This record gives sequence, structure tokens and C-alpha cells, in this order.
Amino acid sequence: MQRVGVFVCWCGSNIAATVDVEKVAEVLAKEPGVVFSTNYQYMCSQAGQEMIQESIRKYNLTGVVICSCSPRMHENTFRKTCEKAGLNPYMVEIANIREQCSWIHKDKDTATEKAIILGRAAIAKVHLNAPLTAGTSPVKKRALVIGGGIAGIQTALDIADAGFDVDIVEKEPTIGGKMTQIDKTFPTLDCAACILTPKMVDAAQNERIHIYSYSEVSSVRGFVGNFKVTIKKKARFVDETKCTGCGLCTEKCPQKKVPNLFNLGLDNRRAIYIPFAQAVPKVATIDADYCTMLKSGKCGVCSKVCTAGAIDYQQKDAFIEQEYGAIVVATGFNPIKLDKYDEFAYSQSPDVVTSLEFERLMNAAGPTGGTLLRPSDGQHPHTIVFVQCVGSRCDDSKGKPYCSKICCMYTAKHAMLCREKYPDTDVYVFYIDVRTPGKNFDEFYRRAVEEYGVHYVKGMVGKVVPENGKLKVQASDLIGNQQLHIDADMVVLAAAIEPDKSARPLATMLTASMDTNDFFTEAHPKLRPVESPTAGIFLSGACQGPKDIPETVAQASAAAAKVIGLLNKDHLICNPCTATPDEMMCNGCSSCEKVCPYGAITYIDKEFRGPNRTTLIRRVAQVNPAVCQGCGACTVACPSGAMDLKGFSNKQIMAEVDAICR
Amino acid sequence: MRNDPLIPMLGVVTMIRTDTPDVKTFRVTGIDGVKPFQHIPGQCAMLSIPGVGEALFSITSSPTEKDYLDFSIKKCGCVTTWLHQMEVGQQITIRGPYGNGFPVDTELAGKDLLFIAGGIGLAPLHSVINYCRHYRDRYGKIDIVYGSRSMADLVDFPEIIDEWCKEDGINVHLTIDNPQPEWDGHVGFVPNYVKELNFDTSKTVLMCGPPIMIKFTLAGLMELGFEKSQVYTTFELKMKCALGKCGRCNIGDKYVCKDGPVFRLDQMDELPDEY
Amino acid sequence: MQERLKQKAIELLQNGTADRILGWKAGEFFYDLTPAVFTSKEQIEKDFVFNVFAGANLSKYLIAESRKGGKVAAFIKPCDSYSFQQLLKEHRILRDNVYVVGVQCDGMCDVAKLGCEGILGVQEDGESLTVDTLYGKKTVKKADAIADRCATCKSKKIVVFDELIGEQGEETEADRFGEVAKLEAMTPEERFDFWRGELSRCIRCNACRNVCPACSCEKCVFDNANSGVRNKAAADSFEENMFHIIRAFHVTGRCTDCGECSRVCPQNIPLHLLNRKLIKDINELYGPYQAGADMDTKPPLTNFTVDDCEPSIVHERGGQ
Amino acid sequence: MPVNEEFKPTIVAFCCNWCSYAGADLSGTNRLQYPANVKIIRIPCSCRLNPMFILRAFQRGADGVILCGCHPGDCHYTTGNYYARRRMTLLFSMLDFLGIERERTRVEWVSAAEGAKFAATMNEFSATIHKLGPNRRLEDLRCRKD
Amino acid sequence: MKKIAISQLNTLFAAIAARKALYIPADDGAGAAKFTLWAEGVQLSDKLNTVRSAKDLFFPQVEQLVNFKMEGTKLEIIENRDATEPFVVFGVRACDAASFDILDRVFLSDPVDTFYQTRRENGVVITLACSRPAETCFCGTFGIDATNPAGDITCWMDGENLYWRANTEKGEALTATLDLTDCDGSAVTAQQEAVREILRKLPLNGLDFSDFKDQKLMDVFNSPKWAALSESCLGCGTCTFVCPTCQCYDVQDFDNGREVRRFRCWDSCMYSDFTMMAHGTNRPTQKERFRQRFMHKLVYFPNNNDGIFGCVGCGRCLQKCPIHMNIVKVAKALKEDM
Repeated sequence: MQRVGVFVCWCGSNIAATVDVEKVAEVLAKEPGVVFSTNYQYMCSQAGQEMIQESIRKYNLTGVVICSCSPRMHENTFRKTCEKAGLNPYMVEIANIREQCSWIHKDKDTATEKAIILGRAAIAKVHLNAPLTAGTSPVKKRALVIGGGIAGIQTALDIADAGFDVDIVEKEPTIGGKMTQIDKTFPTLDCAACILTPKMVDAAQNERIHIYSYSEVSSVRGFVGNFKVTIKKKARFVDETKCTGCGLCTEKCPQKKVPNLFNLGLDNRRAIYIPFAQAVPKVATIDADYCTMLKSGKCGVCSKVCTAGAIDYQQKDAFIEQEYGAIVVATGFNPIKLDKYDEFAYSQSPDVVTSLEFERLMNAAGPTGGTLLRPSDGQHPHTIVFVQCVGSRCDDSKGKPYCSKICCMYTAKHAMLCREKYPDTDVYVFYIDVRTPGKNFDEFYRRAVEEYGVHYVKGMVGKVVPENGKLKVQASDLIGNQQLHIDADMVVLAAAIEPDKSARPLATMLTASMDTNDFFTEAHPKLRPVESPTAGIFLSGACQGPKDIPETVAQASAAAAKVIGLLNKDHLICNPCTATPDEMMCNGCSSCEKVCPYGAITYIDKEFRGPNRTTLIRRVAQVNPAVCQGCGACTVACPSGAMDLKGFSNKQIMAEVDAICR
Repeated sequence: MRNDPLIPMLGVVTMIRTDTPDVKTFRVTGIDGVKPFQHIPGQCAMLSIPGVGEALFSITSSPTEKDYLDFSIKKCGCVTTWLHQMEVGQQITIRGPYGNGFPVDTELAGKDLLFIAGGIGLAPLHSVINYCRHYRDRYGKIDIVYGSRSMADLVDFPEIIDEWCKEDGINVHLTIDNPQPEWDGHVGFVPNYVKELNFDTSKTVLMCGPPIMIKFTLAGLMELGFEKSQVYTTFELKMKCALGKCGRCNIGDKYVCKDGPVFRLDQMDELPDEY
Repeated sequence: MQERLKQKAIELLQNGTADRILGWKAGEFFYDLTPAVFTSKEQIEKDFVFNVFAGANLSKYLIAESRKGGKVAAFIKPCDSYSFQQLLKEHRILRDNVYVVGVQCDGMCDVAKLGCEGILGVQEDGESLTVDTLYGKKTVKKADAIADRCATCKSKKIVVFDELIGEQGEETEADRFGEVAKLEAMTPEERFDFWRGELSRCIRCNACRNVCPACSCEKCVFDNANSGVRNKAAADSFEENMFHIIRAFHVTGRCTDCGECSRVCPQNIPLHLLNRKLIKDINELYGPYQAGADMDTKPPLTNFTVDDCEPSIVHERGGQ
Repeated sequence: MPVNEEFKPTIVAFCCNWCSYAGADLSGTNRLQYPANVKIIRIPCSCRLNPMFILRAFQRGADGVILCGCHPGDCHYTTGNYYARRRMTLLFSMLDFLGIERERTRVEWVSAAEGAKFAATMNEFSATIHKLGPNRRLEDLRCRKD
Repeated sequence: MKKIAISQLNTLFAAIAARKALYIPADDGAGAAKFTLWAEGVQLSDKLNTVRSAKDLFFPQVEQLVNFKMEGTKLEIIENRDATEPFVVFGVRACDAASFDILDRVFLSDPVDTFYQTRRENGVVITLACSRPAETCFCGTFGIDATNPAGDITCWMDGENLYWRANTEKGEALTATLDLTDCDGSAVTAQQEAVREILRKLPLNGLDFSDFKDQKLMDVFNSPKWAALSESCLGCGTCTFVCPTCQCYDVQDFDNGREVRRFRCWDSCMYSDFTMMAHGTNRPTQKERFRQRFMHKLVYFPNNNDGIFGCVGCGRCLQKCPIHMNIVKVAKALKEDM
């Protein structure tokens, strides 16, 4: 039971015109525990606030009920007002008698009656309020970026720029990600390597950035401001500190038949390799699956030729523990596997390629040295068919329901480049829609059609059949309303993109939520697009959804800005309205843990005093108040009612119900 | 309509005194301003705030107070918390008196009395002490040993200092558990203090306090040569009806609310150890 | 069967596998077995009983037994094994301290279904039961005396065990939801009258709750003065409903449908129908789910899919 | 059930703080009318709604209870309303199974922008309850107002 | 002795019900009998006994005591106990009839419980002798004659007639209002003989509790048997609530926001919160609670009540306990050590 003061606001005539404020104050004065009740023209005004403060002191109020506009409007104002008068800010309750009463009712008696009931509910609740104090937790001033593609690099650079240490964990031997494989970028057609590699070097040389290449995150504990992360540095059998990146070993290695994954298997490399010339770090890695030395103990050529003595066949996976205040996920994307798309003969003919493979075939550093040659026979293709939306916008189980967003533009780019370099080629693009919403995008596409003479055909390719060195393409032209049969030399499939496979287990570790397509969910689709709902986890790049490079970079910087904002704080102020378990009633059943979207609930085995001077160990829930956001899902999942929510406790809500139904 | 013993009468709180951080004393009269009923020291009454609950409390005031009943109440549960928030003028319900009370006019008459209390345990003894002070000539020497956690936790401290200590034939021995700068009295636990004081065994002992204190003090008294039949104590259990019917305070063949709450320790030996 | 169980119990004690044996103890009559803990060969030889009236689900006792130190061996029937695994899943039983002997079960009998007064003894022989009563002898087919819950048994499979006595069984095709469907087909008025008739008999003895393996809360909300729903005796129809609604809801997705609630109800209220209704709903709306069937599947109330049906399906689903 | 002309239903609306409560505010800001017998209780998220609160409301004399939350997928806490949806579906189904009028309970997703939807929903729900008459099947006689 | 033909039973019930509310055991539709307010069409059950005992009619499970109204610091006490109309209960068996002695000793001892007292004064108990006892019956242990039950009026029933004997003034008064035929007691005596023959064959015949009377309270209390006996007890209240002699109760307040209604309801010493206080309970495990119930019936109650046990041998707990633990098993186990 509190000593309650009730303050009824007129809000000028906004409330007073339809609610008899005097009567409300008068009736509420008779409620249990109410020691003072009054009304005033504008409670939120300076004078109104002073009146509240004076009354708190004069009547020794322990609870305040303000009947006024929506708490969404002035709850904070009044909390601060009361705090200044020495009352805990959470001892204030607002009865919303404007938006939810005076403004929706015309009849004064009805509105007055309702205002009284709403006031009564607020009084009933405030009696059960308890002073709440927001806790704080320290912030470790270091960030982790998971994924070293353009998103991760940009985020890391921005964070480092602001003066904070950043670690990048990259699972491949080099940072750079997908962009390293790309030849030119739309819509400017500048060379991807030219704009990316300087950034990679910047990252490597920045003393605030530490790159863990060929590494993975193996566990994450803790919470915003205080993550404890274990990083697994996979054995690359080369001492990074000694390797000079001279590349001699990669030339001498006798094992030559290793599919070169950087070129998507379009050519081969050695068992010891540096993915590409501008790799960062420029350090060799032994592919343990192919190295004869590691497999059979016979060979050792690389070790012999290495003058730096960097080869270490005994190297083991190393585990590094590090603490972070914030974690940025930048795990990126991959094109989907096309094994379910047999109609396009992807697995039957080497001349049916994905767009990313086509990218390598066009790249000066690629398997063909930048000359477009058919993989099957090394001949110049004369007719090329591009197929859009392979696995994108699918409603069947084969593909993805979403639009992969980048395909329309890179296909326009590919078509344009083909026609520019090889004007003798016929280029067909089959599409459902061409989507070009971006700066200079539509102009780019129109250039492809108008200036470069690319044949854009609205319609789907039904079948591709390899026949006599040609690819017979059957397609429909929806506008011309005819079936087309094209004898193509190459077919390029714009495969849908999907989140990297490493994202799902990572999300589990981070307790960050994902959608059904394994894209990370943002805290709010519009207002908090670069944050995960899990506090302290931020999203950068295509792990959140399909994106092109400028968008990725923009989001990367945005995520960095959020991280910087977080790391700038010495302490985080926690939301005081958190869930709290009553350990005496907790069954330890884990129901609450399963519904917590933030991973705020953990369990400990705790010793309790049992009957007759015995002790017993029970598994009980613990809520980390720094992580809990106070949604209350756990309180309902808990069968024993051990879990309750401060500020919205079971008793408080029931008291409101009772007051309303009285 | 019949007057059922479960149906209480109205009372009003006419005075509230804060004794310690968690003990307050409430003065209750009928709403007509008259004392609700007569009682024997050691008896109890049921106080209730409708909607919150009903609970049994020892009557702290002496029967010789003509106009009111006092209750010293420690804040520990639902009802007591509510009582502590209450203000003067609040109406509550009251029914009683319940229990047997101390045998002040029979066994205790003419005896030297030793009161031993710990913390809020003084409440039931307070009534007896003041009764004995009122009828001073009916009793022999009076010793009072009273201890608490700290100075602030000594209930009725002003009354003890200003009245009891100044009265002839009454020896008050106060103690607190731990030293405090402003305390110049004895420091230590009640059981040890009782042993130190080395009382002679002709006294009749009235004891009330936490179970652990009773246990060790009793052992101390035995060491000094006291018999269990010389020692009275009073205790409380969960009670609902206070009429010996609802079954809650049933221990062995006794109902604490009716056959107790005052027991002689040799009687308690015949009861199961469920208190 | 009884002899095999007895032998096993003695063996487990003697070879040190277990310090205590949880089984059933003989009563005054043939049918009143009491769950009991045995610690010696002598006790087992004297009192251990297993027969068609050993219906009690022993799994809930293991919450406490598994925490008493030492190891306890328990005889677990198929439906008990679901409860047992569900309790493991909720971290209520310490698995390491329990040795589970799975016992094949062909269905338990309901003494009321014998239709006899003054029963002096029951002789089990093959498929029939010979009942000796104060008023004469009577032979009843076992199949006719089988408990209702066993007649619609969901599974004869023992889902968790350390060793097995008898045969491992399979999930059955029994129609568990026939009675629920019959009620669903009624009008709301009829359903209301049906449940009022049933629930108004409730005496709030809490037998259903206290026997229920899913109701293993440290402190039940109905005993908790702070929960806002505490009640000791149903003061009126609302509280009769309230208790059973909340209880059913709290065991939703956790109830294994062992049927103990209906077995123990002194007023013969078919409480299992409430739980089965929810199981049926879960199966139909969110896909088949059997509590206790495994350790991993997320319980339906702590799980979701983005395209779950809307609550308005209750209106739209048709029926009455 | 005879419809009492004087019957003024009591309707409790639980609204999540982020979407529906704001939606209710918006309907006020736009001066959209709905009956005064709808009283709103603010909860942080639809997943905070314990079935016990609904039963409590019926016990104390509510004639209808409605839960409003963010649209699925838009939950401020990302997943809260998905859990609420399952819980309410099963609860409502059980109440229906017990013969309680299924129209007395309802869930509606109302975003912060849907002031009009909020008002329309409340008008409609209130009319439904009005037609249904007073809650008799889940009332506590001790709370009945004479 | 008077009689009336079985075919005239309904006429008899109608005649009684014309003056007073009449409760008779009738089938509840779920295979059990319960005391039901008689109205045209309600048939007498052929079950041996009701699940809930006749105690319900005198000490109902929930009973309104008093109301309070609070406004500010003011409090008002509103007495609103349910009016008790005169009533007749027919078909009470010998065991339940004997339970009234036990309940009377609790409720009618000083201070008198006026709620119970009023019902006792208003109620006329018509007992019905048993003809087909069950294996769980052991009223003989307590000296109760199932063939000659107490009550204001005793009845016997054979295939043709209901025999009627008024025992008290209340019984005589009711009898005087009814149209019954005089008869001799030979049919009754014959039935009694036959039934006594069956009673002798009951499995629990010969069960003797008298050993408990010679025991020291603390010896029984400290028996090592309690731990094993209570081990499987679920702590439910089934035994308590079907028991005709259990009378523990709780007093609770219900606040509907306008007034506070104080009521009492049955409680069970088997419940974990029975003796729970702010700082714990004095019977922390089921062993203590279980022991309390049986100690009360077998030792404490007889100690205070001239050796009368708090049990009448009706056998309800034997039938209804979910795990089949009961006073017979407890008594037998304890007696092994005596």
C-alpha cells in the first residue's frame, strides 16, 4: 500500500471539455491509499510539474498517479519530475484519459466515468509498484567483426578509425570475400580489385585492426558490453609470422590437381596455395585434404624450398579467448547450389555456368586470363544466353522465395561487357522483371539494351539441352508470345544468393534471431535495420538480406556507427523492467529459456536449505538484467509463476484487471 | 442471528508507536472507545484486515490497563506488513481473548520471577511484567533478562529504562548481540548472559524468544540447576480459527491456540517436536 | 511377469546396480497396490507385487528419488516412460541416479470395471480374471476390465530404459480422440452443460494435480498466495473451471497423456479429455507432437512458425 | 439469452506497448470513436498476456477480452507475438471446448499506424459482445454486481 | 416399528419433501452416488454409500461466514450467513451416522461453532442399515453396528418394505407427519442376522485398534514405520475430503473490489501449505503431514475424547486414495511394533 497522490490534467480543454476533471479527482480521492488528489490545467507545464513535486514532499507521497495524455507522450517527463522530488521514477503510473478517453468519447458522463475507472486501475497498479533502479554494466572497448568481406572490412575500418580495437575473424585464408572474385562493378564498371584491395591493405596495416584469417568463432558467452568469444584459428601449417608470401612453395608443390576454389573450380591450384596475388594476409596455406606430406608423411617439398622456414606440418588448431563489447556479423552470402536445376543442364555441360563463374571467366586474373572462352573447348562463344531468377522468387521448395536483388544489375553488366569486348556475340537475357531501383541503375540497364544491343526477352527458359557442342535453349517470349529456340554457346545462370552456411550455427551461438531463410533478423525492419534484436549484436552486409556493394558498404558503416556509439559508453544502463525468477519456486525446466529472444536466461545449480536441516541442489533460472529487454515471454512460459516481470508483474496486471472490472 | 466465535468485532487503532525498525506497537480499542475484552497476561487476540488476512498476536498490554489493548508486532508477513503501513484511526477487526495465559494468580503468585526475552519475544512477557508491577506485593523479586540484536532492536526501550529499571525490586539485565559505540551495557547472547548471571534456582522462569534462544537458554538454566517444571514459555504457530477446531495448531493432543500458547517446559516434553 | 520383476529387483540390489528399488507393494486386497521403495531382498520377496492393477505411474516419484543420493532402480511401463523422458527433458530427474527397467505392458485393469461388490480376491489366469466376492464368484474377461485409458493406449513403446523386461512395443493406432471429437461436435451449450455436470463434482482434492507428472512445480500457483489464483476449495463454478483450465494450460505440450488424472479422480471426472483436446489441437494445428517421445523436439508452446494459424481459427474451424 | 437493454458490457483490451497501444493512441488522436466500455491495459508485449489474466477478467465481470499486439513479424521483441498467437489459439480452443462462447475472446494484430483498425475492431468487438449478452458461463458469482 | 412398501418410496419422499428439504443418495451419472436434493424423479441409489459423506450437509466444503466493507479507514461488518432451512437426510449409513458424534465433539464443544450447530439442529438424520457391505468396510472395528445404525430415525430395507424406527424426538415428530403402517420387528431381525453373517466374513473383520489406547503418544509418534508408510503419499486431500470425520478448515477472504467476503473451506493437514507461515512450516515434509493425519485419528483425538477414534470405518479412503495408502494399512503396520 502506497501513499498515493493523484493528479488529473485538463490538458487545456483537450481533456476537460469531455471529462469532468474535478469529479475525477474527487472520486479518486476516496480510493484506498490516496492521500492527495487534485486537478490542474497543464500537468506537464513547469507549474504543473512543480505542483507534483511539492505534493510529493508535502504529503510524503510514495506513489504518483497522473491522469493525462498517453504515457507514450509524457511518462518520461513525469518520471523525471518525480525523481527530482526524491521519488523513484518507477513509482509513477499514468492513466491515459486523453487519447484513450476524452478524445474518443463525446458524452461527458460516459467519458468521466471511464476516466475514473482508468484512474482507479492506475492507482491499483501503483500500490504494487516497487522502486526500480536501472543497473549498469561495463563495456569492453573492443569489437569483433565476423566475416572479412567488404562489409566486415568497412565496418572494421570505421570502428578502428573512431579509435577502438577491432578483430576480424575470416574463415578463408584471406580477407576480401566475394568482391575479390568479381571483375567489374555496376553501374560504374570500375574494377572491383582496384577499389577493394587498397581497403584490404588498409585493414591489414591499421594498428587497431587485428585479422584472424583462416579462423572461426567457436563459442560466444556473455552479453552486450561483455562478450567472451573463443576464436578457433585453424591450422594452416604455415607460420604466419615467418611466411613472406614469396609464393615459391606454391610453384614447387608437386600436388597440382587441386580444384582452385577461388576460381570456383574452373582451374587447379597446388596443395599449398595463396588464393590470389593480393591476398591479405599474403601467407600460404596448406590444404590438408590434398597435401601428400600431411596425408602420408612423404614429400616435404614446400618445407625444403621455403627459405623463411615457415612451414610447420605439426601446427594444430589454436584457440584464442578474447573479450568484446560488441559483435558485428558480416558473414555474407553464397550463390545457391544448382544441383536441383537439371533443366538448365548445369551439371551436364561445363558451358552452363553461374554468374559468379562467368565473373571469373571475364576476370583478367581468372583461369582464362580475362579472355572469354568456353570452359568445354576454349573457343570463343558467339551466342550467350543469360537466365535470370534461377532459384530466386520461387514458390516451390527448390529455390528461395525472395528476390536476390543483385542479379538484374550484374547480368546487365555481364551482357554489356560481352558486347563491348566481343561485339560479334549475340547476347540474350531472359527475365521475369528487370528490377533497377538504384542510383543510375535504370540508365545502366537501358544502355545495355539501347547502346549495346543486348536482347532482353521477357520470359522463362524452359530447357537447356547440350547437343553437338551447342546448347539448345528452349524459351518462351511472353511479349512476342512465341516459343524461342536458340543454339547457344554458353548459358549463364543468375543463381539466387543465400546466407553463408556458417550463419545458422553462429546465430545459435549469438542467440541472434534469424528468419526462415537464415538471414539475420534486424531489431526493427525500418528503425533499427543494422542491429540484431539481441543487444550488442550488429548486422553488416548480405547476412541480413541480399545487397549490392554500395548498400553493403553503407550498412557496414551504419553498423560501425552503432558499434562506436556503444563502445563510447563506459557503462550501459540496463532496462530496469526485467524478468526476475523466484528461485524458491523455479523448477529449472528451461521453458523460459526456450522463449527468450535475447538469451538472457541461464541456469545454475544452486544449493538450498531443505526440510529438516538438509540441503538440496536445484537447477534454477538466472536472468541477466543487462540482456533482458522485458518482453515477458518467459513469465507466461513458466508454469509455476516463478518468473515475473518488474514493472508489469502478475499482481500489477491483475490489480488493473480487477479495478477495471470492479 | 447467533453470535459466532469466528465473527469478529470492530476495533480502531488509536495509537501507533514505532519501537524498532521492524516493530511497531498498536493500541486498539472498540469503536465505542471501550476496551474490547478483558484478558489474562499471555493471552492472544485475532486481528484482521479484511482482504489481507487474520492473524493471532500476543496482547502486550497488562490487563490492568483499563481502556485499551496493546500489540507489539514485528513486520514479517502479509498481515503484519499491512499493519505497519496503517495509520491512526484505521478500523480493523478483533476477536479474543484466546489461549490459556500465564498462571499469574495461581502458580506464579508469591514466587520470585525471572523473565527472559529475546527480540520481539518481549511482547507476551511485557503484559505479565506490567501486571506483576501493578500487583507488586503479590510477587517476590523480579529479574528481567532481555536481549536483542542491537540497541535499535530493543523493544520498549524507553519504558524499560525510565520505568522498569527505576523500580525497586526489579532487576533489569539488558544485552545486545554485538558491541555498539553508544552502548555501555552487556554484550553477548541471552543464553550465555543468563548463565553468567547465575540466578538462584528458587525462581520461576517465564521465557519467550526465538526457538534457538529458548533451546540454549534452557540448557543454561538446566546447568544452573533449574527444573523444567519451573520454566514457562509461550509460542506461536499458524492459526486460523483460534478456537481449537481448524486443526492447524494441533501438536500432539494439544491445540496451541486453546491449550497454549503458554506451556510449562515439562509439559512440552510430552509433545511431539513439531514447533 | 511378477516373478521376473522380483528376480530383477533382487538382482539389481545384489549386484550393486541400485541401492533402492521403486516398485509396487501388496495391499489388503488384490487390487490396492501402493508404490513403494524396497531396499532389501527380504522386503521384495515379502511385499513386491506386479499385476494388472499396477497402474500407478512411478515416474514422478523419481524427481525426489533421484535426489536422495545413491541410485534408484525403477520399473517403468511404456506410458510411464514418456512421462519419465518428459521429466528428463525438463531437467527434473537426475538421469544418472536412476536405473530404468522398462516393463512391457498389455494394459492395466480398472477395479470398478470388474463390476463386483465385496471383492475378496482376484485370480489372474490367462485372459480372464476370476473374482471371489462376498456375494459369490464371478469370471470377467480381462479385455472387459481393461482401464479406459489403456483401451486407447497411444504407445506400447518404452522410450527410455537401461534394460527391458518383456518385449519392446510400438506406437499404436488407437483412436485417442474419439471422445474429444464427440464433444467437439456438440453445440457450445451442450458442451457447457457437459462440463458443468462433470466439473461441478470436483472436490478440489488435488489428486489429479498431485499425481500428474507434468504438475511437478516446486510450488503450484494454486497453493501460492502471491499468484493471484490461489484457491483451496472451489467457492463456485468459476473456481471449478478456473482450476482445471489453468491446470490443463500449464501442462499443454508437456502432458504425455498418461491418464493418471482421470484414474485418481475420486469423482470420476474425465479430466484427460481436457488434455487430449489440447493434444489434438496441437497435432492438428502445429503438426504431430508427443510429449516425452524424445529429448530434442521443441515443445509446441515454446516454439512457433511464422505462418502458424491465427487464434481466430477457433471461430473459423466450423463444427458447432 | 435475453439481451438486456441496459446491458453495458465490460471489455478488457490488453494492448502491447509498441504497436497496439500506440494504435489506440492514434485512433484517439484522429478522434475515432469506439465505445467507452472498452478499457485498455498496457502490457509490454502480447506475449506478456498470461491466460490467468483473461480468466481473471472474466471472473471479475468482464464480458469480453481482446488481445492486441504487433502484426506477426513486427514484434518489438521479434518473436513475442508468435508465442502469444499459439498460446491464445490453444487457450481459446480450450475455452470453446468447455462451452464458453468463443466470441468472447479475440486476438487482433494492430500496428501503431492502424488507428482506424483499432477503433473499427473495438466497435465490432463491442457489438459482438453486446449481442452475446452478459458473461454467465465464466463468471464468479461472488463478483456479480446486483 | 413401522413400515412402508418399497413401491411407495416415492410417495414417502414426496411427503417428507413437502415439509422439508430432503436429501437422498442418488446416482450422479458417473457411476457413484451422492446426496441429492430430492425432487420428483430422483431415485434412491442402490450403491452402498456415497463418495462424499453426509458430513457435507452439516459442514459444507465452502461456507460464507461474514462480509466486510471498507471505505477509507472505516470498516463495516455485515453478517450474511446463509440461512439454514430445516432439512432431512435419508439413507445415511451407520458409519456416517457415527461420524456425527465425532464432529459434534469438535464443533459443539466450547466455543460452539454456530454454523454447524444450526445445521445439526435443523437436520433430521434418517439412517439406513447396510445389507450388502463392501470389502473395504470396517465399521465393526469401532463398535458400530451396520445393521442397526443410529440417527433420528433408523430404516431397514428388504425386497418389499422399508422398515422405520424413530429414535429421537425429532424422529418421532417427523414420523408423526407421515403415513406409515405399524409392524413388528421380525423382518428386520431376520435381515440383521443375515447381514451380520456377511459382516463376519469381511476381510477386515477382526481389525482391532484397541492396542493404540495403551500406547504412549510419543512412542507411536516416533515409530520408525512412518517414513516408509508416507513415502508414496502424494499429499493430495482425497482421503481428507471423502472422510466423514475430517474437519480441519481454513478461513479465507475474497475481495471482489467492493466488499470482502470471509468464508471458510475444508482444508487438509496433508497439504504442504496447511501449517505454512511467513517463515516456514513446522511440518516440512510429507512424512510429518501424513503422520499428523493418522496420529490425530488414532491417538490425539481419542486422548481428548474418551478413547473414541477419529475414524468410523466407512472405507472411503481405502477406495479413493490414488496410491491406496490408508488408515488400515497404517494401523496394521504400526501395530506390528506394539
